[in-house]
Amino acid sequence: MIEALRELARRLLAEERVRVVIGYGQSSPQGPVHPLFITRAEDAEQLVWNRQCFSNLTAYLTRKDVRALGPAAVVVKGCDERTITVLEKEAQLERERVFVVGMVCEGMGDPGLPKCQVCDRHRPRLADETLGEAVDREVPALERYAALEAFLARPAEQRMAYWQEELARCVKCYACRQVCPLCYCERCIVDKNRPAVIDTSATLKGNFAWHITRAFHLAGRCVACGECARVCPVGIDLTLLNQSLARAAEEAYGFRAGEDPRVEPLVGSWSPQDREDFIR
Amino acid sequence: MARIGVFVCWCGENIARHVDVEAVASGAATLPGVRTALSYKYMCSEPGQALIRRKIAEEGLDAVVVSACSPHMHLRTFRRAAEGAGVNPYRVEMANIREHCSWVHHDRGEATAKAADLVRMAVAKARLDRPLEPICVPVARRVMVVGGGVAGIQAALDVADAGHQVVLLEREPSIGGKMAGLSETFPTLDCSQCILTPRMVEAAQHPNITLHTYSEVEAVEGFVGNFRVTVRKRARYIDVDRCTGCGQCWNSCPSKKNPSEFDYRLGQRTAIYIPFPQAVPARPVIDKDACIKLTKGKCGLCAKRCEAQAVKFDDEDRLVVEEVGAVVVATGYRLYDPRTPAAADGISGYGEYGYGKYADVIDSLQFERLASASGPTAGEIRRPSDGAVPKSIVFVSCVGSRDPAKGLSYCSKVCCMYNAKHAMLYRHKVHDGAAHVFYMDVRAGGKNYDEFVRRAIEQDGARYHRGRVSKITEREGKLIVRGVDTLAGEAITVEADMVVLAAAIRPAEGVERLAQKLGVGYDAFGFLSESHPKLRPVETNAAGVFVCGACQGPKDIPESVAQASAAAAKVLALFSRDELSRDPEIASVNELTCAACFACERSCPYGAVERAELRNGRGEFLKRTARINPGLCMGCGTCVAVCPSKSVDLDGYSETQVYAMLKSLT
Amino acid sequence: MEIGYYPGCALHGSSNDYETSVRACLSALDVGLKELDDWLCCGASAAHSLNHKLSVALPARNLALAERDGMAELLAPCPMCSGALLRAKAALHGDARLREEMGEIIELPVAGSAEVLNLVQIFERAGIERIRERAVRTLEDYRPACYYGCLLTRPPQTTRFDDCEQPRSMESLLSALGAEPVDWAFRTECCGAGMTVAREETVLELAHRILSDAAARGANCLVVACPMCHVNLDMKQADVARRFAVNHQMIVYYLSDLVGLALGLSPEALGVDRHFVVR
Amino acid sequence: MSQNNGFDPKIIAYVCNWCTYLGADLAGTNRLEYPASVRIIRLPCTGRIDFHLIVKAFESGADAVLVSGCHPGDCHYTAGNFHARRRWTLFRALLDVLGIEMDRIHFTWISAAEGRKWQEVVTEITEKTKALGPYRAYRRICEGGA
Repeated sequence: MIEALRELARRLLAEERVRVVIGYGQSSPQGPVHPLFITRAEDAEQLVWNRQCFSNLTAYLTRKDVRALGPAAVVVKGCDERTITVLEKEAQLERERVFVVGMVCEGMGDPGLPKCQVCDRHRPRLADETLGEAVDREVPALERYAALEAFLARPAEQRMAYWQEELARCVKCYACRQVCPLCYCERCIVDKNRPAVIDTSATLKGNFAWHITRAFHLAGRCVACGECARVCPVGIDLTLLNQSLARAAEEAYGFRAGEDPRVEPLVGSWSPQDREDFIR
Repeated sequence: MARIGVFVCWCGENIARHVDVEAVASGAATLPGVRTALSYKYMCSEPGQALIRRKIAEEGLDAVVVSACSPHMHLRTFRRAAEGAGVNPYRVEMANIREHCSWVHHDRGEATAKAADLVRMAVAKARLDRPLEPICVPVARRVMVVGGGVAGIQAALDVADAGHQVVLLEREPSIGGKMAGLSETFPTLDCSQCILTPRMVEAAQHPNITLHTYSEVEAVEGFVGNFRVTVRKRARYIDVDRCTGCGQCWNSCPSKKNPSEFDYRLGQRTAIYIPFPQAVPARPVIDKDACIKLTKGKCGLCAKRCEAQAVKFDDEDRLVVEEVGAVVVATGYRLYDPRTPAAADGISGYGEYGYGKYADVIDSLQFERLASASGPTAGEIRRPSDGAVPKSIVFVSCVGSRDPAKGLSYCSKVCCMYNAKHAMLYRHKVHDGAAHVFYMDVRAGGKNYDEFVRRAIEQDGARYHRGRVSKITEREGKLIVRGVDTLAGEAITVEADMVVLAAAIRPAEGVERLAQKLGVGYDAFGFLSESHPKLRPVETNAAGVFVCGACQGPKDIPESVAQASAAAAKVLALFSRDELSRDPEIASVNELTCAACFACERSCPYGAVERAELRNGRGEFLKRTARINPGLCMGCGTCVAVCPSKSVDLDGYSETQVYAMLKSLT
Repeated sequence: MEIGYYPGCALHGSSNDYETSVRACLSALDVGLKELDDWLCCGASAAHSLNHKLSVALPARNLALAERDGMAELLAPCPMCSGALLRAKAALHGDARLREEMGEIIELPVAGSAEVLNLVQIFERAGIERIRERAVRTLEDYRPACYYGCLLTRPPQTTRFDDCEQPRSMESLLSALGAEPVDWAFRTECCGAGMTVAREETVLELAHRILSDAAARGANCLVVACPMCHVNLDMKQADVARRFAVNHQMIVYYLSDLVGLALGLSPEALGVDRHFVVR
Repeated sequence: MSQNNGFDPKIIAYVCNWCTYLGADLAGTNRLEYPASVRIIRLPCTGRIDFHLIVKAFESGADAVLVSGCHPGDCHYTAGNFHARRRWTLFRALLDVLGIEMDRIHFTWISAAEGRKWQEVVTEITEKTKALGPYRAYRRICEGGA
């Protein structure tokens, strides 16, 4: 697969289909895998593909400096590729200007990340070219949301206590925001003043406000790449928050973010039949 | 710092009984930004307003809080009063200490405490009110009327007679609408064409009316006072300016056996045709699917015969842009097709009535053509199957109407009257014929209407059966109509030669698409929604768009005409001004921070958000941004709620203001 | 394939010829019937007029049995039964409290998940094309008047089967097998079976009308999918003859009879010889 | 509960201008008494009521929040409440996982004609909030340090 990937990158650059290939690189065999931006065909050798290719590279597609390079190719996993759909729906990229290289993925990390254990998209579906062989299995929603389910089984006071403890540790480094491919606002709401919407200090109050905002801004958008939680330096499990919204979207509207390019974004559309059992 | 005056009203005893107004006023006086606070017995009275004006002048106030009743009651009053003394009207706030306080809380301590809170919130908001100016937009004094039936013609003539330009749009080749095909009209039995055709000619010849027939609305941009409507003029294959309407072409056309739309398929027409002899304009169109030249490349007889050389086989659809200040929708109705489900819930239509299966089961508009002197039988009642004169006819009411099980729950309103008329016309023409009417109720509300129905029954011998028809079958050339007479309590069977179904009235085909283009709401059945069912019956929630006639709900001719004149009056009121001023409490985008995700665009009920580009002074592209068209924004604020970077705000209800109100309570 | 089977009282009693026919015909199509163990009367004829809860509980128990035995589909050849089962299903669906209450009454958990099918639907499930391929003889001599009766398609909100007033499904099936169904007026009229005892006069008149119209349209047999219709229209022909002096001699087939004949089964194997009017 | 006897809950109500605000007006016109616990913030439409406002209300010490607007199909702006309904459905899921007490957030449709419903709703949520007591958990969040 690595050779096929390198060959494809070489071809895309040589034929000038794209100006940059966004993939994974590794400075030494044991070193960490990092994002790699290849602009010359001869550098394609540096691309790697292994179980350490965690990051969701689509985050770079909306960066100004990357856009300035011209049409891009991006290497995606089944989980990442959904981002492309969301970005396109939100007018953040023109699909035809991006060449999507899909990598069949058996899971990242060793042992696999929790998201990989319940993955039902080993094989990308929306890519322009997909490398590798794999068969997807259906994973029932129950299984995909098992961790959330287990957490929700605790009483509300315990959940609140859990978050008070967890969020007290947040240092507001905003790594969760920086790594998120869908946090592309030029000025994040947290940086807004007059009026300030969110208390910017790393107090419990500010941290709650921030994490509620971060999660809800991804309602109907989060593709569950899980990068926010993976990069959190103090290890807060943000996927629980993201999952609660994803499950609500799936249960109430049969909606999974980025799955179907024909479906309009969840927030901003409506149906008279939308459920409202909580409204008196 | 703001200079705010707080004016606490007693409303006589209404407020003062349960709220210590003096305490509220003295408490308010200590709030930041408040220069003066006082109470008065009746703030809305002239002396009360004078007091406000005097204090504004004395204290140099720049904002006012009136602590009194509901803003829905008197905000406008106090805004005017303050404006009179030089305070921007959008810097006037009200604290509702009557409806929301003294009238509902009778514990004086609690009520006074709440009133103080409400004043605190209003003061916090007033401190942050920006002075706003009403949005002024110029008005194009030109109206487009969509639909050239009797309602559209009436509205067009009314506006045109008042001296303004009108663009009258009609989808069919001729104006006249459904009324042009009717035989005689209830309750006077005067001839429909005799009263309508002069109006059609008048509309066509009116110097202020531009007519587009065979045309539809393609797209609508803009807003009240400034609409740009793109009209698709369908290819007619005739140069209308050259054509003299002599008739050589349609008289020579060899393709003669095409079902006539105007006769609802009971008659036939040529491929090049005018829909009916009195058509306006009296210019033919070519049916491109029936024309031998256009389908097979041969023939062209009409072109050879045309001395004016008006036939253009290479004609194409054309798009024309019309700039208008207002739009009147008068797209009328069509009849429900009894064969089809009325709603998409899988419940079938009235297949059991055999419409479309038995040639002699027809709908009521088809019967109008049979009864019309200009119709396919020249006004003789002859049944479609064999041309025989039917000796008995069954008229079935409420086919589709008032039947929630089949999907249409409403009453079509005009069927009771035309059933009586049909029975009457039939009996006048076929003296020994039997006219049976099956009905649920006879609804004959209207001037001389009930008398008319009585006449049908008592003088003309129509036989009325109160009950519904269950099934229509055919046996030996007779239609066997089985139904029930609920008054007699028995099942009855009538052997009929012909059956006329009073199919429900539905809005015209495609009206939903038009409504979406115009931003007008419509109900579950597709009827357009008026702003208020009683007080604003011809206005819609899209400013500058008005409705009249059956597109808004089932209606007869007098009602449609009355509504059309009402719509015209509303248009004229709009045109009586040079500029329109609109409430400026609308949304605006901080274009520098907008991330151009266009969540606002997707959420805006009015299509007021546009995709724009931000450029610098030299015209170089900087970034993309959402932009709000102030002409279209109605100020709901949905965009504010969905904007992730909070780059949109709403004047009058800004983020800062809401937060300040919350803070004032801590 | 194998599906659940709810015979109902009629098929185990007065209309056992119907059961013979259904079983023989379906077995020729390799459709196995697994009879619901411990089924009881669905209460369709009387329960609703006595006690509403009873009218839900009786069919609900049968549905619960089907669920217990893992039957996703349940054939109820009698339209009164399938109607009662479908009504209960609709009531249970989306009403958690009722499901709970019923569960207590019948002492079995019930969700109402099994799909209830009438006889026509079973043939559609088996595939008209497949049936045609298996047919060994054509039905070209048959000009049936397909009679749906009042219950098979009604109420449409519950049955969700064919066009309620103008059904075509039996005609489609039989035409595919070579028969020439007639177009006639009484497809969905009531035959009066429910009043056989109470008002025989009415019943005879209704039956006479149905038989007369079928004959007038050139039908040489009637086809039904309801034990009540069959018993009424078949058995009463003698009485109709006495009352109206017309001896119709119209053979009344079950739908499964004709399909079975096309598949090469003998009339005896299908129980056709046990009808009152025979060829 | 005895410790709640002296407790006057603070309830913030975000209501739309065209239905619920007028419904509350009507309650006044009809002199329908109810507890003086609610402070109304009038906004044009439920479409404008976003999740920040709910969070902010709790941050400013609310013991409960009420959000109310026009019934579906009656929105003055045709669809604002439909947009709002979808957002609230999702937002509730998030609040739930966070362990926010869902009994303190109320959503209703109250039309301009439903003065009585306004009275009932305010009375009911006041009673409910009284029984729950002050929202100490959120106060702790607001007072909690880094």
